[in-house]
Amino acid sequence: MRVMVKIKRFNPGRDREPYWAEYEVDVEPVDRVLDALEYVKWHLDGTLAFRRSCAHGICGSDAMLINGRNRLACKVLVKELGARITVEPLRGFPVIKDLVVDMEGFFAKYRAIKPYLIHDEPPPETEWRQSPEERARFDDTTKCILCAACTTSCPSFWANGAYIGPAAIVNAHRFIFDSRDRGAAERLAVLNTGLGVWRCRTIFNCVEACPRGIDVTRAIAEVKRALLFSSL
Amino acid sequence: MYVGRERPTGGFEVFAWFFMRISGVVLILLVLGHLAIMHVLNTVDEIDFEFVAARWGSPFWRTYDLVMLWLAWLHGLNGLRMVIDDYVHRKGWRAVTLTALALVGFVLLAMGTQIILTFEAPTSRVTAGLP
Amino acid sequence: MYRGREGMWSWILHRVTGLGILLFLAIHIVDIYLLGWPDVFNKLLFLYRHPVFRVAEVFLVAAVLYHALNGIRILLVDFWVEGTRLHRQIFWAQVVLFLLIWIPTSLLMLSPVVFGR
Amino acid sequence: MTTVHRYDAVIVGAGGAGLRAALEVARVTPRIAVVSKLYPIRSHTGTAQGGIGAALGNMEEDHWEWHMFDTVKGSDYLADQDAVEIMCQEAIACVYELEHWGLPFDRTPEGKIAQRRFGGHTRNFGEAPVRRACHAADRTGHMILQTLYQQCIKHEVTFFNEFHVVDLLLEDNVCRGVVALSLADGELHVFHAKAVLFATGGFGRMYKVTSNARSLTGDGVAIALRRGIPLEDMEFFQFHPTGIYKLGILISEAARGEGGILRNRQGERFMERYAPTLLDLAPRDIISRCMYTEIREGRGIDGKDYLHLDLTHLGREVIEKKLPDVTDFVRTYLGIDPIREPIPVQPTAHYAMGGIPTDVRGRVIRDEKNTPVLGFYAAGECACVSVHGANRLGTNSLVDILVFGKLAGRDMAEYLRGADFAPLPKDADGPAREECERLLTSNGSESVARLRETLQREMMDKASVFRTQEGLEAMLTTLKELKDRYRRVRIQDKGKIFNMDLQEALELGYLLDLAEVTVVSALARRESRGAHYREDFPKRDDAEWLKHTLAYRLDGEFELRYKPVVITRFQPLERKY
Ligand SMILES: Cc1cc2nc3c(=O)[nH]c(=O)nc-3n(C[C@H](O)[C@H](O)[C@H](O)COP(=O)(O)OP(=O)(O)OC[C@H]3O[C@@H](n4cnc5c(N)ncnc54)[C@H](O)[C@@H]3O)c2cc1C
Ligand code: HEM
Ligand code: SF4
Ligand code: F3S
Ligand code: FES
Repeated sequence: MRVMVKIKRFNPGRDREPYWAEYEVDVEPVDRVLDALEYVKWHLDGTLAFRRSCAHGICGSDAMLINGRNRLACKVLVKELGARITVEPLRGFPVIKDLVVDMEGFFAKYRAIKPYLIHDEPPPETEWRQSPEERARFDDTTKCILCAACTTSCPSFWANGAYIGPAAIVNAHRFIFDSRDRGAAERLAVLNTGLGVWRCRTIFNCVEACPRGIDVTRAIAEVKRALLFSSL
Repeated sequence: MYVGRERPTGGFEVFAWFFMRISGVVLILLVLGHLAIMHVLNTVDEIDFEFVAARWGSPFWRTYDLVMLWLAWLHGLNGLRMVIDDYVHRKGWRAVTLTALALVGFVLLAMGTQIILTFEAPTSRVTAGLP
Repeated sequence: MYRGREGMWSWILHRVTGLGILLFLAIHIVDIYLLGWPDVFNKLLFLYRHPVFRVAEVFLVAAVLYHALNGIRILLVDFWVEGTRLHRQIFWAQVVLFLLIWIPTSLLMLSPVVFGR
Repeated sequence: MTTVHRYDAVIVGAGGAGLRAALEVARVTPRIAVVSKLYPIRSHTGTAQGGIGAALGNMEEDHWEWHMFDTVKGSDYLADQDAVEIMCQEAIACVYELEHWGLPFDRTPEGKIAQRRFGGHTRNFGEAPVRRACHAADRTGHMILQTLYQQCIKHEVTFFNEFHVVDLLLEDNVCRGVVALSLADGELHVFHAKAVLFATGGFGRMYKVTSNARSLTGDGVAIALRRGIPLEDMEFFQFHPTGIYKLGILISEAARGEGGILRNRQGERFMERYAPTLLDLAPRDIISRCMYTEIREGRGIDGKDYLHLDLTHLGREVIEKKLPDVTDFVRTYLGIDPIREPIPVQPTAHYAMGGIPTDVRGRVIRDEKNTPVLGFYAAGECACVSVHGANRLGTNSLVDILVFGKLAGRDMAEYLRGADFAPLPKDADGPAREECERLLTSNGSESVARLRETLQREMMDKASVFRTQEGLEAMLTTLKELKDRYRRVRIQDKGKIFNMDLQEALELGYLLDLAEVTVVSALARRESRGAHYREDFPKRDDAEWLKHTLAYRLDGEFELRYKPVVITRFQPLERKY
């Protein structure tokens, strides 16, 4: 199967403006977009840069804008896309080169919500007990691989890059609703601002973008409700 | 969920968010009712000074309109504030637009309120045949 | 262009209709304020009776109706546990409901203009 | 110009082993840096699926001695039993510690950590499978990596992300730091340190079909070799039985732990013939070999080189709840629904048992007398303690990275107290700069991608599950050629910013070196043990070969030495399951 891969390229060391480059690639229908990119890299143009590692949707390296939607390149098969594939870097982050974006700001927001269990009491000899129901309460948000597909698909984030973004909220949710955690108050305080959860306008692009199938908007809604009910 | 320490409570944004929802629910009834009466069951052909005057003869409709005005206006203004918040980033511009919003918002709200509260129907012109 | 789906489009529409209604409301406040000057008020009424406004009025109703229905969807998403899972279905239900209400209403509203009642 | 950083301790690699060690060192000094070529949470530990083994006995009776026995037997008696003993004891504390740090394990109805069966793990010294693998669905590694990274954030560990380490500064048996290439801007950085720990992971990328990430190119192991450190037991490379056909993506052993069955083209559960007690939960080396035997004897599906992993009898509930990610992989990449159809699988290169030799305190040793290199540590898949011997049991790698990450970190912390900064060598970054320059300016005609493809294909062919003298010798010749051609490789990207081309060329260099050691060690070992199966020497030979290989490369020539296996509790027996 012959496909045309159109890649938005930019090398700040050399180019003044981003530009589109087109490559013709022979692929198997069951190949991933990542395979197509690697084909370009290995056989057509060695200067192309992108991130990838696990190649099966677990490490979160290769989120990018593929045919108008944020996807992991290693999790979309080319047969889903047809003969023209357009690839751009994630929106809203500075581009380092080609498809590689600067994620430092993204991780800073992740760190801001204190993404670690907060529990001051000394732990027991064995495990802290947690019922399967309590465990299920936050299961969905434990799956996050911090790929940033959600945050960079969110129009609210494009409009204002200072928005903490769905990924950070998802990770806050993971702890706020963990029965072992005692730090909910601190995290909720971080999220209770105009740049926190309240900037989410329930647009749902995040949910569609999430390669882990996390119901991001639901997590955000639960955090909003937690804040609302503790305020009432 | 276990609660360890004090939860953060309140804050303008929670309030604004909740207000948008509460006012929205109430507005569904008020605005749709209003539209139905003024623009569907009656049409602008029938509506004139007398029509309005007769309507405001009843305290019920005055209250109805007053509540609707406040809720819709504050709801809409806050909506516009959210939009400005999204798209206007430059400090100076923000200050300018938000101040303008507050000023225009206040003036129009005052105008609307004033007319609803102080409107006096010229008794002679109140005619029969109106609902 | 980001290829967002129902959620994104419904939000854009919600925003546009909200701002539209707000603009109308602002004008409406001013014109009602003119009730203080009955003659001016009645003179200006021709504006409201102009066919262009009559058509615009139909769209005003559409805007309010959409905004209201979508507002309900937002509320369901915010407060009903199944809301986020079913938001797309709710959206399409809302579209159907919108058409069911809006089309007859528009006919009702426009009939005087079209048929002179 | 080259930036010089100074930290008490530098940890290279931010997978499970590196992060666990960092947390230990961070207890005593804040002057610690973790240098990683990937963002920490992108590390391969995150892909580990099935579980982490520890004899908690939450679901049924279990003891660390049983765990130890299984590990030793699984290793085909090549593991050092003192190390295994420590690992199996410490595993329990390590798992609880993770739980206290917030790891969201699945739970039993009483709220304890849930456990499942896994290959080779048995009750009462081999009687029947036991539930020992602690898990969080099939995302255990993901949760471990996240939890450790979260703790590092909490303790404000300093990270240098996307810094590719290219050289180790080692002189007079004292480690002085590392040199790293910053990917974002292409500059070299020297990290001057009192102690360095390598936790750079495995090198499955030298094979064509592998479960390993693109990044698993054995950098640390190869760099150590180049700096004169011998490599231990490199002939043992584990092939996991169930990789997705052609892609190599792993279908966790948990699938069989939950009851999945391997079938050949006749639909026969062929493991009944080979391992009547443990069946589909026999250790990996055995199953992989049986699968190849089935395929060779024409019982592959449609006569091709794959078999079926059948989960259809487990039902939707078990499959979707307990193996959600695996199910997703199969649906995404094969378009098959494992609830209704069997999954095409083939053995996939998975885990390096060999690596940088260390003692149980994580100190790198440089000879058969266990002489430690001062200030140089290694842990995780890149190290060889050796707890896995000739074949690792499932769930034991996660235990390994935690236990020996922790112990290495602890020893480092101790060492830092007494040690001072040894002076940097003159022109510390010289060799690294030279290598990068050479690659960047070389005007040859060879392509990195083509060389790598050839390497991977040939290794798969000649040095994977079945090995022979001729095959290995042919491979050695191929490798000589490939290395020769590597000298003439040409890089297209001459820029500085995020030069993936340069990085891939460096990585290919490491793979070539490691493939060579693997083949040399395999050629010498004239017996079959664990994952190393010589068709020309199909029997295990304890009299001659119950010993660890140490492969040195001195001036380009290999020298093999051997060191004895530590045997404490369990005398070698024939391995039957
Ligand atoms: C698909 C799969 C499933 C598995 N499932 C299980 C399981 O269920 N149970 C189990 O016990 N084991 C399992 N394993 C094995 C286990 O996951 C790994 O062996 C273990 O995670 C290795 O951890 P590590 O910390 O040594 O290395 P990794 O997690 O691979 O980390 C290596 C680190 O080194 C860094 N690095 C590498 N080279 C350089 C360089 N040159 N410069 C700077 N940094 C560098 C990388 O950036 C990375 O941070 C599985 C393995 C795979 C592949
Ligand atoms: C009829 C009933 C109404 C309902 C149920 C309703 C509901 C809502 C809700 C829930 C929001 C919040 C959206 C969010 O937070 O993301 C909202 C926003 C908004 N509403 Fe309404 N509303 C109604 C009427 C009105 C009216 C009459 C106006 C105009 C005066 C208006 C103008 C706006 C504006 C401008 C926004 C902001 C849009 C945005 O931020 O995207 N609404 N509405
Ligand atoms: S929530 Fe989903 S899309 Fe967002 S960072 Fe996590 S895994 Fe990626
Ligand atoms: S797309 Fe954005 S607005 Fe909210 S629902 Fe998702 S974060
Ligand atoms: S490469 Fe790991 S998620 Fe795509």
